[in-house]
Amino acid sequence: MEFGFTAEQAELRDTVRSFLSRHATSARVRAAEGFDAGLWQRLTGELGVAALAISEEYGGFGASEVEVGLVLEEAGRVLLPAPYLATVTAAAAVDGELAADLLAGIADGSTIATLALAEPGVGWTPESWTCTARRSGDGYLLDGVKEHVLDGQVADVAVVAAVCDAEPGLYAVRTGDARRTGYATLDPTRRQARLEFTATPATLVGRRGVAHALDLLWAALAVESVGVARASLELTIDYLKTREQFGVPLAHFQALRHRIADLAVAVEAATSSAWYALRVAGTAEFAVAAPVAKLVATRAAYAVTAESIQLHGGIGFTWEHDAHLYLKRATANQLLLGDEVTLRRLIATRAGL
Amino acid sequence: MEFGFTAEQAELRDTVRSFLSRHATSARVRAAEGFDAGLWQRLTGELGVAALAISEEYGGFGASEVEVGLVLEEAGRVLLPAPYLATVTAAAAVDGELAADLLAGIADGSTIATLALAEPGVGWTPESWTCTARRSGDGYLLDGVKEHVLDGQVADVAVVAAVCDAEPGLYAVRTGDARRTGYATLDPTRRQARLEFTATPATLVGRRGVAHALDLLWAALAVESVGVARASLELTIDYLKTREQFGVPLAHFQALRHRIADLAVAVEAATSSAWYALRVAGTAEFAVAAPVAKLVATRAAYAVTAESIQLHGGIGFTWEHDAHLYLKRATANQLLLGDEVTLRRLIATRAGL
Amino acid sequence: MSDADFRATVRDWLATHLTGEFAALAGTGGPGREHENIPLRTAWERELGDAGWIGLGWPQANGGGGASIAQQVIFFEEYARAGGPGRLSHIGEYLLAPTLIAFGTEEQRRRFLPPIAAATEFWCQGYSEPDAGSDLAAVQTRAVRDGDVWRITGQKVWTSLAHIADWCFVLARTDPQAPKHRGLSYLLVPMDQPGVQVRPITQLTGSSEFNEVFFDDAVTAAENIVGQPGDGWRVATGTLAFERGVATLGQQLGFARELDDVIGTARAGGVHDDPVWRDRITDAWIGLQVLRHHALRTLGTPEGDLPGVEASVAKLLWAPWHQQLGELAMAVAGPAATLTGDEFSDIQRLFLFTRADTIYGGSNEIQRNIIADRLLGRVPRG
Amino acid sequence: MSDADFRATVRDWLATHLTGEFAALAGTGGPGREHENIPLRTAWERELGDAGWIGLGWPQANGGGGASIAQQVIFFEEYARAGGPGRLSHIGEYLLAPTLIAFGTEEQRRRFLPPIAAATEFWCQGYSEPDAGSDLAAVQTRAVRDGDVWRITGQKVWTSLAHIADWCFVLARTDPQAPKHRGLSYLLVPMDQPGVQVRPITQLTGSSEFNEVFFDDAVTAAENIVGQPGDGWRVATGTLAFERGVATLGQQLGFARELDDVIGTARAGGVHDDPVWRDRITDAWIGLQVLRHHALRTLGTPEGDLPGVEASVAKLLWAPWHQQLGELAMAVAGPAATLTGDEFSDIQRLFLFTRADTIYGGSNEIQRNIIADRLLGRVPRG
Repeated sequence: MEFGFTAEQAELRDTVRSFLSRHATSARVRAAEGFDAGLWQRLTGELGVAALAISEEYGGFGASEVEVGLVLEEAGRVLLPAPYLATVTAAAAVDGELAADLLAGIADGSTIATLALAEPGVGWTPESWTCTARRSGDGYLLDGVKEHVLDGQVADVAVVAAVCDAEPGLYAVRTGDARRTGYATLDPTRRQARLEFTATPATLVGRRGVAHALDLLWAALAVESVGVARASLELTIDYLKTREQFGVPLAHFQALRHRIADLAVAVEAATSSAWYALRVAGTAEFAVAAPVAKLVATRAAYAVTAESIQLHGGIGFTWEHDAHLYLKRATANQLLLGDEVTLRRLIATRAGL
Repeated sequence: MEFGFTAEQAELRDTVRSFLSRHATSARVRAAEGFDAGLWQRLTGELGVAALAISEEYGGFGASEVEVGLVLEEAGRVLLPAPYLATVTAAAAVDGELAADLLAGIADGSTIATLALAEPGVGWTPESWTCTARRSGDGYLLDGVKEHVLDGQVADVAVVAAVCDAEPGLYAVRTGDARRTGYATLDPTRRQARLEFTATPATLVGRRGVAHALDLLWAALAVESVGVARASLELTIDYLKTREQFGVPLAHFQALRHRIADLAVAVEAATSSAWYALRVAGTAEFAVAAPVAKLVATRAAYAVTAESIQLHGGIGFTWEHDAHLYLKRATANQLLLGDEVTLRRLIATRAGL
Repeated sequence: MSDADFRATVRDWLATHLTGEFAALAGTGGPGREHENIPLRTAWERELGDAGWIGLGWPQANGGGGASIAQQVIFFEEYARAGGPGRLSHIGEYLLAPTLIAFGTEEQRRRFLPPIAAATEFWCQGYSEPDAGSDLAAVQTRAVRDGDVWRITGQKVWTSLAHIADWCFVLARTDPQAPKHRGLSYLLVPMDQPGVQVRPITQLTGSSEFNEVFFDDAVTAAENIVGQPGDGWRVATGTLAFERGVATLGQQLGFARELDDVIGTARAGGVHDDPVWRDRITDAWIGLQVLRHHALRTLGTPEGDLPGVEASVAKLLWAPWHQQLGELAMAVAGPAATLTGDEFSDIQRLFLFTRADTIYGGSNEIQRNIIADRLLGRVPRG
Repeated sequence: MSDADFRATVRDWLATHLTGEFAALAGTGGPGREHENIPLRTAWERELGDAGWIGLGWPQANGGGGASIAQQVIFFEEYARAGGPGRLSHIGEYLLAPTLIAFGTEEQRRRFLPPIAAATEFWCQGYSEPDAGSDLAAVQTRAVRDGDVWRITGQKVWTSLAHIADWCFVLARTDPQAPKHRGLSYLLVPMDQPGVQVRPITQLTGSSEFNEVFFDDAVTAAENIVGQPGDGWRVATGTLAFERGVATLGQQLGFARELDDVIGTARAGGVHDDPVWRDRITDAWIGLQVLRHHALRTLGTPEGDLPGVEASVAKLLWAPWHQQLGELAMAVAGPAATLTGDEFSDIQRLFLFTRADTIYGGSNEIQRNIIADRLLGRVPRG
């Protein structure tokens, strides 16, 4: 198995990082309230990041999950207020031959998509989902309610998990046709929405089923969380190097040094697990590697961002400092898409423990 | 509620500590293989520690659990290879009017007693115990097997939990009348035995039931574990003050200083919980306070003794250093009489959570 | 009066007084909500003061109630049970007053204790500074004696309730030449003067309990110094120790209510039926018992004894426990905890606000330093 | 050869050779049992060496097998699956040989690599010292050049397999005047000489894998130095880094077997049906996956690159994980784990022996120092 990056991949990362460091500034991220349309336009237009993993026949670049992962990690670093994770996981979840138009729209940047999986009260337990699809002419009609739809307030198309004739599948719906309720969120850099469907027109776009879509979201969230953790750790390290107490930089205090070391170890481990999941995305191993990565990476990101506030002391508790934005994203990433206990139970089952 | 100690109590502690520091030396503890008969004789004879809480009418001093607790903590500090905990918990579990002879024997130092509660395979789950007593003339006959009997290899009398006519009770048996198998143990300073009864003659000595006996053992083990933890922490602190690395004493390294501080906090908390349990031994609160104390104090003792080996570095891993003796006692105290998960479940039930 | 009678008295009083307009105060003003509803809570403090509940535990010779520890605990228990709002006079009552009783002059006690007991003067604490972090000895605020007054210049942070306080007890450097711990003095400074500016700090909760306080040539009378010039470290460290004590038990009643809410959330969400979550919730409950056991044991230390590291032990017990309760609360609430309405839910506020518990009033790191100094000897920092 | 063919080859070889007298070796000699059964394990090493399995991953130019990383992993997997005993030649194969390949002279490679590959010479590592703890730079063992030889005096500890080793690679101070990191040299010293005494250390397990080694005017030829005098720190640090790598994956297969035993114990005791224990066991299993993911990712670093802090990261991942596995094993075994027969059970041995994992080969604290130095810059210790 190959874990290194090609020169082209490294260049892509540099390009995205450089672009985001210039444009996705703290001030702009804070002002965006979860969606910066201009940023999104340039990311998808100039940089074409939404097209990376989409096959060339639908107007994409035909690259792999690895390229998408590189962008996701960078997006995590700046808490990108744009629906990148939502759009690329939706694109990855659908079947090309069923969703050519959707993929073309995503590739050219004209369509924002998102996965709509969870339902109110039952969260990410596919067996409990009750959303249904029924045939109507050439297409389908959808009924049900989806909750915690990431970036649902700005998505053009939702890819919805629903059951038709006892067969689970993924259905594309124009969000304009659904009843949409945007939420304020703990993490102000990524909003969520509720979508309600009442005989809403839909198109079948995925037969591989919802479990794979959930795995994709887990892996994507893991890689993004690695970016969140790395940026937060760097922010903290910079602070410790400059801030003095008792007349010396905080970076001289061994107790703090050792905690930084432990956090760095956690981030390294999270990086390994998140990228391992991406690398096995096409194999049977993915069904275990993806929830493991989600658990490990969001746990590391939470540990780093929470400790970041502690290590920043008073300033880390203020609104004006970015430390809390990282904590809030890490917290949301940990709480969304299944808590640790649920994930461990699922992993035990899938791994036959 | 009073938590302080009277002048007499403080003097008792000083006397016992002074005696043990002179006589229960590391060399002697190691040589004892779990029982130093000479030490026990002087403790019960000269110091009369087994008689402390026994009522004056049975030849005791009529003191309280507090005095016993002080001795238990001191016993923990030196890993006393003598059946003090076993004997005093057995004495506390029985009803005076049923067990006058037993108590008199304990008080005058002629009888070593121990509680025999657990059974093979089911541990400390009273509902699963199957030992039975049946009437026979003036007394009873016992059938069944008891496991993990503390100091069972040297006890003269075992106070056994058994069921007679669907009524649980405590029965005194001469261990000479039972089939006794001594075990080698992970903790070489306290042995255990298996006792097997086949129509073994027994006397009813307790009607208050087995739950109270278990509570007593938990509280006693908690207080003893506080002593284990305190001695191990002191040993570690002394080492850090004298041992140098990078040209300065280890005690100067902030990362180690902070860990010592955290351990000290855990020991303080354990002390509070263990002594709280002792102070409420006569009240309804005891049923919750005792398992809480057992859980908290044995956890703290484990944390301290395990970290002690780490902080001692290589020397802490050797047979010749005492660090491992503390770890082994702390480990045994944690594993015996119910693990954390079982205790939490029981506490939740008893506290109505 | 027997403890039972005392309890009945407290309960009756609360039942008859926490009514009418004050009924709206129930449950407000706690941690993370200290900014709420100040005018009505001020009136409520006066009500408490009029009835003699403020200064309940002070010696009677100092105008206090001379109540036993048991009675003080009972007052806290009943106050919490009745849903009494977060207190505004507690900084004066529990931090300044014991300091004056221990270190102040008779004149100072006569001047300052009665208005605290009457809730006609509120206090705030001027210790932490932006460049000193949790390190009191690094305080840079300066005070110079100028005839009949001290002139104070500097900046304080983490100053809760500064915007309503009439007075501030300020740790200031009066001898820049002396060793760091020696050159400090403990001054009582009126807030209502041109030289004092209060600026609220917007916290990660979006609300503002804490303030920055700027002293720019602020003045206070020469006699408003507690102890001698240069005694500030000793006096201030004594005051920090007073933060624990009986008030701890009151705080724990608040914790118990929060834990009840967490359990309620777990029950409502079905999580409580899950043995793994039940195990964790039970562990949190056990942690709270330990806090209580510990508070009861340390309360048994003799009066007048100024505890050294025990305050640090207590802080390292409660602050991480409380912070973990916030994390447990979020986990138990699950994905719903990622959504907010117009404002944060109680659980989100608990989670966010407890991030500060391990920082203010002496961070975990400072507390560990203090304990290590005691156990391993002092060494140079860094 | 395809990986599948290679796997079949390894498997066939093991199936046909780990038989007869060698069958008794299955499962022996692992951590905590390194002292067992030395004569038969020595014969087994020769068997491995004759078949070319030792030095599988060395370049062919150095007499190695030139196997790919994938093939080396396959060998470890199959070896573990077959229950192959703990290795005796691994210190030479995985620690010394890569050092000689990176830093040694062609003469040294020709002299020392073939006997390692043939299992006719075993090695031990002379780094740790009683007064240096984990701090290599504090090494006090001295070596002085005396004509054609180095004369070495000092004491080493944690020296596993010293009692069977023919050679020891020793870190010794050759220039007492130089700064601590600069004055060290990396010497290859024969064990069979009057100046070398080996004393086993009785560990808390009661057994003795580790030794103290005393050098009292021991000698080695002048040319038996790797790198230049004063290069010792750089060479030794490079060797520590080699401890990870492919060998890590082999180690993890041992961990997996231990975890299987823990799960087996949990099933036998009924504990596995308890959701709380299942949750913990699953977390341990996940931790092992992470170790594997991490090893695979870091294996991807280019050949010849001498990693700095990555060895420390790997150690801080596996050592605490393994130690916690020992604790979990005891907890799962329950009270029965407090009883022993004539010797400790596998679970008790795992528990006790893993206490050393976080100490030897660079303690947790040293590894954290190394990582912090990289991330936060070096500062004076203490």
